[in-house]
Amino acid sequence: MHKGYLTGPVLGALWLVVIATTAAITLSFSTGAAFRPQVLLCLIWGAIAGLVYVRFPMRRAPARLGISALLGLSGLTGFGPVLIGADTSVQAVLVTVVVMAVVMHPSLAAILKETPFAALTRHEFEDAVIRFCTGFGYIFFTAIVVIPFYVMVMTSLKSQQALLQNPLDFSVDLNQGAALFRSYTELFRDFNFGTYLWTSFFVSVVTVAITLAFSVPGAYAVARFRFQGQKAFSRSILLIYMVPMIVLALPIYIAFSVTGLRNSILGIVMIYPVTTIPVALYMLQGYFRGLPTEVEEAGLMDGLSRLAVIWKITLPLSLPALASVSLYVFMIAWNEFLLAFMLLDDPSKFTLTRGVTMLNSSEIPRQHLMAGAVIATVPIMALFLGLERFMTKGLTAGSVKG
Amino acid sequence: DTIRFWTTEEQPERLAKQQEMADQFKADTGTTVEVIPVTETDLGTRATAAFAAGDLPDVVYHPLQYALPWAEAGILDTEAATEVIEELGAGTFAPGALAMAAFNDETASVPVDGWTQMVVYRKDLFDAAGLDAPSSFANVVTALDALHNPPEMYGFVAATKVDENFMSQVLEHVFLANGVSPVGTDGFQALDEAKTTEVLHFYKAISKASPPGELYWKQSRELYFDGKAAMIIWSPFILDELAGLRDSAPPTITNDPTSRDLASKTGIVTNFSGPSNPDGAAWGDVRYFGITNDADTDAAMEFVKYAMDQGYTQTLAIAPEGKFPVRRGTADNPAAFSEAWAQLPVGVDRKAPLGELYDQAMIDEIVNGLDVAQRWGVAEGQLALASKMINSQAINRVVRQYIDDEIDAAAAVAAMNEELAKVQ
Amino acid sequence: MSSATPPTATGALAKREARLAWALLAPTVISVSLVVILPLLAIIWISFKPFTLSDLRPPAPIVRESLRGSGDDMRIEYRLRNSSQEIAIDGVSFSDVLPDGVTVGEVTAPCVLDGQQLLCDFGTLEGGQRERIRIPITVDGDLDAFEDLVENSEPDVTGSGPNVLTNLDFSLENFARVFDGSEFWGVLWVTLFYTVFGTIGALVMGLFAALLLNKSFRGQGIIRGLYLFPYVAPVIAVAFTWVTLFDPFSGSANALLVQMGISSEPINFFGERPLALIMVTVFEIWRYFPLSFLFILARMQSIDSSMYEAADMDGASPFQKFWLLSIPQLLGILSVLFLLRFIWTFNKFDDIFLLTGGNAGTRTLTVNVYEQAFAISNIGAGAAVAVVILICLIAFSFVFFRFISREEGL
Amino acid sequence: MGSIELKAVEKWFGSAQVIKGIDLQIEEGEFVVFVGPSGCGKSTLLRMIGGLEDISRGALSINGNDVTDHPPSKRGLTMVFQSYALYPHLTVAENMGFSLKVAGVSKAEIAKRVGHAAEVLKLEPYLERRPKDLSGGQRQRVAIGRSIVRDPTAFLFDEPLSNLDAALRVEMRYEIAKLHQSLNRTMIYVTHDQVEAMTLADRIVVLEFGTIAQVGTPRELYERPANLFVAQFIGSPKMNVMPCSVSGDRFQLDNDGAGPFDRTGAATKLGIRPEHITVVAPGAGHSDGVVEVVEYLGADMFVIVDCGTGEMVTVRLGGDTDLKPGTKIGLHFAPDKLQFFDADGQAL
Amino acid sequence: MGSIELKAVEKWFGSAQVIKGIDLQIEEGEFVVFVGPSGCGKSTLLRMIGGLEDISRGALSINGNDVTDHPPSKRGLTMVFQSYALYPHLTVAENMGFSLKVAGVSKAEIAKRVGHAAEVLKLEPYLERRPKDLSGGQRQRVAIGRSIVRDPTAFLFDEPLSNLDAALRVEMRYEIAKLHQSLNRTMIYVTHDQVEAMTLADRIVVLEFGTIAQVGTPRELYERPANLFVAQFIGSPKMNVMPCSVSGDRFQLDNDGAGPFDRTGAATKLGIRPEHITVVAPGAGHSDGVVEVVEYLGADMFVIVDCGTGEMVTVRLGGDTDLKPGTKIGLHFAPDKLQFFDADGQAL
Ligand SMILES: Nc1ncnc2c1ncn2[C@@H]1O[C@H](COP(=O)(O)OP(=O)(O)OP(=O)(O)O)[C@@H](O)[C@H]1O
Ligand SMILES: Nc1ncnc2c1ncn2[C@@H]1O[C@H](COP(=O)(O)OP(=O)(O)OP(=O)(O)O)[C@@H](O)[C@H]1O
Ligand SMILES: [Mg+2]
Ligand SMILES: [Mg+2]
Repeated sequence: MHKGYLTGPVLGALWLVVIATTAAITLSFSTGAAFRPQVLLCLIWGAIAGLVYVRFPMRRAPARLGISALLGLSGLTGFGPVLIGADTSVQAVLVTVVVMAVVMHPSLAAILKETPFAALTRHEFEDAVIRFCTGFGYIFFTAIVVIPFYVMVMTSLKSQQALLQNPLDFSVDLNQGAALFRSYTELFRDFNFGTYLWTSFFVSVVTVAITLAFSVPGAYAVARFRFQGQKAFSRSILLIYMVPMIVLALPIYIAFSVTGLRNSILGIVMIYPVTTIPVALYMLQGYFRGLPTEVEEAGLMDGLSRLAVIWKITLPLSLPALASVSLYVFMIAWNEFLLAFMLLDDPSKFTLTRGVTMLNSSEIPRQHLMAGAVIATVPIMALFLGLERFMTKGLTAGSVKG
Repeated sequence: DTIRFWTTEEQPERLAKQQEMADQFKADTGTTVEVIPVTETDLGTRATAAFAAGDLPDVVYHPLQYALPWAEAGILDTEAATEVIEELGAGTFAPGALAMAAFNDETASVPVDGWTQMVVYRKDLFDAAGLDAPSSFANVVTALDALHNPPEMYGFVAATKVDENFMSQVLEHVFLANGVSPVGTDGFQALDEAKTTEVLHFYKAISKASPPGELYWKQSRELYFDGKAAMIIWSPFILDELAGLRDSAPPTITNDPTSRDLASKTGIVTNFSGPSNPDGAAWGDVRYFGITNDADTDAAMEFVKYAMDQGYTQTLAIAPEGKFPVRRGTADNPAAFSEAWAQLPVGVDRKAPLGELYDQAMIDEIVNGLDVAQRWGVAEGQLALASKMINSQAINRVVRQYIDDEIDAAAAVAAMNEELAKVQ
Repeated sequence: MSSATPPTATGALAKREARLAWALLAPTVISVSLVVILPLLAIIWISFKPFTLSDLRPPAPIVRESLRGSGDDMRIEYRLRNSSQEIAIDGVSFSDVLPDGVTVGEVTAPCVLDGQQLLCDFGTLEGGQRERIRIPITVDGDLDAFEDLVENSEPDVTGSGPNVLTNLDFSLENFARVFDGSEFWGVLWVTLFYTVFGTIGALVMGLFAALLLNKSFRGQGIIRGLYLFPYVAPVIAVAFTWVTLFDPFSGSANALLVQMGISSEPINFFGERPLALIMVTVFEIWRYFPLSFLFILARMQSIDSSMYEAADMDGASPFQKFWLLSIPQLLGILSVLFLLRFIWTFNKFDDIFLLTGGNAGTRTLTVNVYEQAFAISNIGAGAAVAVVILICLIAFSFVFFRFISREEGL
Repeated sequence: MGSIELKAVEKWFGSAQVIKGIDLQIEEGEFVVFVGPSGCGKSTLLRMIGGLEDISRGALSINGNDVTDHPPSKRGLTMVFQSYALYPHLTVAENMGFSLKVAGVSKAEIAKRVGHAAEVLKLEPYLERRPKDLSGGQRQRVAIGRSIVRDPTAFLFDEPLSNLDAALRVEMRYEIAKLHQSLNRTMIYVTHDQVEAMTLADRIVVLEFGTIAQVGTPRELYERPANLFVAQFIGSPKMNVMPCSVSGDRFQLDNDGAGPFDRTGAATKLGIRPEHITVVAPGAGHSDGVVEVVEYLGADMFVIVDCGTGEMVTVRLGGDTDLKPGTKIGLHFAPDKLQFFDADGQAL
Repeated sequence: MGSIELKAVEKWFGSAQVIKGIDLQIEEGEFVVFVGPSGCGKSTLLRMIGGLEDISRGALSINGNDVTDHPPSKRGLTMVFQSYALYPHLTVAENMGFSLKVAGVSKAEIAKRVGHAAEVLKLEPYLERRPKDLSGGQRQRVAIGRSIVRDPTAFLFDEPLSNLDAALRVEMRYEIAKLHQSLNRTMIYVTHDQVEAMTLADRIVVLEFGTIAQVGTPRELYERPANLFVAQFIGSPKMNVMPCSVSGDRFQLDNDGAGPFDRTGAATKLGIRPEHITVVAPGAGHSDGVVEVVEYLGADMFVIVDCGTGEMVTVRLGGDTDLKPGTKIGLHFAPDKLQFFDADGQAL
């Protein structure tokens, strides 16, 4: 295996399969037309290309460019790496040809750079394999992450009927203007999504506020004070964190039913913080432990009481952590589904997630369901992208919570 | 005053119509009606939970299967319902519908509307292949052999999703067609092994001619609309979308979602027979207004009376294709509502009267189904027990095991008998 | 000089700190124990009781009062009913004050009239028993106003039935039911499959993704953000998207598979055994790989880079560096993650519930809690399953804490 | 104003005793330095004085008042931390004025006192900056400024200079010395750097595992260490110590070297500082040895000699020499600089 | 075996030039030390030699072969890092044998060579321990052992001792010196510690912002610094530098001090080391000044004198003195030790 003339073709062949599959899927999803990677031909073409790329190093570019171009053009014949369906538009065919050629050249050149034709050292061989895996990894992960979200958004913009006809065709007709967002207007008009959005927002914000009010003092005490039971306490935080929600939901359901708190926003607002307080406590105490004690001790020496130290020194210093925790808690509350599902019956009180469940349960067209999913996702995504730094920190600090 | 009204008709268009009626009711009486949609699959749980919390609505629009169990559980105020019926005139109601909800000399809930399940099939293909209409097990099996050609065309789309009511309905339909019932006059009655085996064979045959996986009404309709199924079992609610009148469930067999093409190629069968029951049977469902025990009884009764009288046409207009009147008229005009109903346009995004879409013969077939409609336990006076048996989904599970080839027919019958015997 | 034993008294500072600590912790302790500890105890309690959803409302007598008849035949009617069809209620009676301006006719047993005060005593009311009390009256004055008066005054009712929730009858019936037959072991097997493969899969994928991103390049932040999407998005949105995507009849995934010639007919991903179980596991992996990825990446970036430089000088190849250096270094975080994720996946409910509802061989223990308690309305059985989960959990936590105290941190 | 007294002070962390009964009287205006090896309890002792750690046993009084149970804020002391411990969210001026603001002093007064301190420490140009925009030396100056502003009974310093680089450390050392001269307040200073201790202290307290090994002026410690620990701890390169025995008025080294002995007691160790040894011809001094390494350091030359007594002997020679490794030489010890220690390590 | 040559080597990080064209020839077996202020490029240069950083321009040859483009593993060099860079999950023996293992050497051979290195470094008792169970000095020894095992062409050290405490540093310094004597391999050693540089080096390379300020033996650098930078960088306390002017054969200080001048060129700065100044009566020396601070350090005494030339002048006095701050004194400069620098800082 450690020979350039073997490594090159093998990697080339596999790589072409990857590219061809990616291209076929991408084009299928964007045009709805039929594209199909031809694995066997891919292997052959790729092997040839790989051989050319190791045989003719950097300085002999024409041979490399030639094979890549040929490879692209072969798409027109039916013997190319991607088989293009008969009724595909000319543009799509051209795009395929160009993309195959243009993507193939630099990527294969990158993978097989510094890979000599003859014997390879262990390093050269492994480097080539790693570059191949890296390329594959990026494509793979991006695909699995992007495709569902792409499908979600595009489905919400199409009509049920169009999708049933060709589930692959996600192209949308931009000329229809506002009609494109028909599902969304219907959700807001007929399905009360405006209210749900507001309820979710309200519930999440209140949850964040209550959570912080409880967990900041608690976390500080656990992190800073030496007192009996402190260790047991830190542990039980983690332990509580591990109790499955469904187990708690059952007695809570009963208790709320009996006390009449079920089916009320008040009940939700009471119960959400309790699920988030352990998380927040855990995150914050980690952060507080990390804060230098000296600064607080300086405060003590400067004449402050402990509480004043917390208020005037620790809290201002913890703003970034508080932001992270708040965002994380907000996310948990916003995404919460189980309790909302079990406790809320009345559509006028639904949170967004509960509202989306409702869309699933009847003969409501699928684009509505997907539009609901988009409405639930977009705010949290926007928040996430805008405050990525805090959010990522929140995630890493907090939690392994599922 | 405000009363709360739970309805399983939760599609926005239908909700709107109910709200409209509620608004008129308010205009007439000053009582506000809050119309609350409840998903049908959740209805049982939600009602029990609400009962436990003392939080029941005033009126519930519910299917037959809940009438007697709820009356027994103390959820329904049967007296109030009976009183409403008496005030409206028991004679104006279809007697069958009242009988189905009879509970200790009273009626558990007020019957509203009904429909019968039917076999929907591709008449064009049947004609082309020279097949008889699928009105019996034998005809269906013959047609399967001729038409089953996956993946272009599936012979049938049988219900296989165990936890869907739809499967219970279809199964009961098939059992009834062969004259098999798990209840007798004295309660549980073991399923007849020979007849049940015929049913099981048949059901396995149609499920083998179905696509794999967990199927229920949704897949049946999608496949049929896509021209990929020769036969399905469905309720009459399909009739409007079949004619391209509803955009959220369009026929996709052609590129035109408004086409009535498929409607014209479709035939239906309501009375379905098995080898041991040549007379056949139709599976019917009736929906009721239940007045609950936590209700503001007077207002609730008032509302039900209104919806069954002045508002009755509107109630039916929610989806006329699946809501045949069980109250045929008033004391003065015994056919008032049947006649009004016949004029109601069906459809959502486009509207047309049924008569415009299908030939009269077919419409007659549909409507007359209600006369032969049956349910387990109705004749025997054991509807409550039968409902519980159905709600336990034991039959669904065992049948599924059988069609998945996990057990043989004899074992399946034994297993069903064992499970059903446990239901009290 | 100094004594050899530590002093027993706590210092002033320590005392002040401890006092403040408890004051700060009190609200959290109280609220968490109210909503976590108490319910857990409750669920253990319930698991030993034959308790169904409808038992939430103990049987009680219900009285309805109305004015009936007209003219001479006027009467006030009381209709009394046991809300339960089975359970008897003891000590049932009701009393009502009849409005002024009414002349009462004959009152029959079990009722007696004392002035305007009507008292009816029924003793025990059997399950399903109904009573109708008719009080003939004559009224002077406005009938409508009087009707309102009658029907708006509520009679006082006494009598109560046994409350299943609070009495001291216990039974093992729920557990017998839970462990009955092959179903439980099936559920346990599904749970373990889902948990083990979901956890391992997420770890492996996370490791791979972390390796990809463990270098700095432009756009690294964006890609990292992108890869976190599955975790950040609401479960409800992504679960429904998956269901849509893999729908056997109109899902794009199936269309793609058919078009590419991988499968000749659509596959019902979430509806067939054992594919459904595999799919929910894949979903779990997909949704939670970002988390392992984040943690592994953080750990990777904290590995001293000079160690790799030393390995470069020592002549180790890239794979050797990965196997001999990176993996051993990551073993700690991987095992902690494994344990935590294992517990969390074990606890997972939402995902499966939304994807398959626990059908097609995907019913895990948590889904079973819901099924038992709500679909079958047998809360007692649900609680019994929950107790089984809790026992597993205690076992896991035990392992976890033994491990984490060794592995310190995280 | 400014006297501090510790009486039999002990500190226990759980069952571990870290401070083992310390008595110490610090006079008003004195500059006292705590030195000792890492982990000997210097910081703990300082923090106990400051009130940041409980005093497990014993008593602490400031100006004659028992403050053992007082919280830090009531002791009137200030502390300068190794890590500066500035408030990162406040500007320099706010940092320095923080304690006054907390105490409710008027704004004008705060501004005046901060201005004064800034002047003393040459911090005026930086008053509006945040700590993160300052260099290490400037930060430490702000920390000192924060203390000055409060006009405390005494200043506590915990290794204030050890995060600075060498050049800055020298500079800040001069400044602290000058500050002590001008303010004339009691200062207690913890360091592990001998040079700081020697140059700054009025008195040095050498700690060894939670007990006081010796208290005295720098000169006392260098010239008359009370025990072997202090002898070896103070001075760099450290004192050469050789096992010896005594017979009458002569001492005898393990390697046949010998010399006169004028103390009383049973000396088992002889100590001599590197600068008190001169190189002579073999046999002409108190001991012979072989040159192992010659280290040229510009101004000085250190010759490491193997005398066969186990440890190497370091000799400091001013300026040039032409000794080569391997040469056999004699070593002459300045007789009046010899130190003798008994078996317990106590100086004779 | 072991000669290394750098030809016009440059390093650019983006558009920042960190190494500005360095030519250097290192002979076989030589011990070369790179010193310089922080950030001057010492580590970068070392890493370029080791192959951990690309060489932006210029060429590097080892034993006459151009290795500019070779990966680290092919250069036959080893490196000892400041942070030890041990593999934390491997035992000491595995750490030392790692390079052999990845090269596929047989187990027996690995054991033999590791055993040998462990013997040299006295690591035998620790072979089965993990790095975290070792002290800092032991860890550094393992790191060195890892290098020895490979029997490299040359050893590269990047501040190997700066994470150790003072006493240990001295000890490890001796060991490295002895190692060099016994192995006789080329060693390149980066440090910012003068003492290490002076005592270990055959030749010192002083770097200043990516260029070589001077290369030479320690004595050359101390006694004949090529420029002001080296003069002030080498020696502690650092050389006193005063502005001066020259008229004929006499130099003139800003404060009226003066003396004979025997070089050619326009000197603008006069340099004199603290140990080359003696205290005389006011007016009797080259310059007068007032004592600012007297620092007692045991063996030495540093007197900081304000001569009115801007910077303080440090005088080193051996042993005792009774000078008090504020005394006016005269300073006499040893005439043959005077250094003069021109306006560019070049020595005359
Ligand atoms: N909170 C604590 N709990 C238990 N032991 C402690 C605590 N703080 C300090 N110690 C122990 O007390 C001893 C003295 O610590 P201290 O910090 O006073 O030493 P130090 O002399 O300041 O050392 P260094 O020069 O390293 O700062 C050490 O052995 C330390 O491990
Ligand atoms: N990867 C890098 N990218 C950009 N600049 C760098 C990089 N590495 C080093 N530098 C810069 O190169 C210069 C020299 O760095 P180098 O680490 O070689 O200094 P040094 O002399 O070793 O300093 P020190 O004594 O602090 O270790 C510094 O200004 C540093 O900021
Ligand atoms: Mg300390
Ligand atoms: Mg460096």
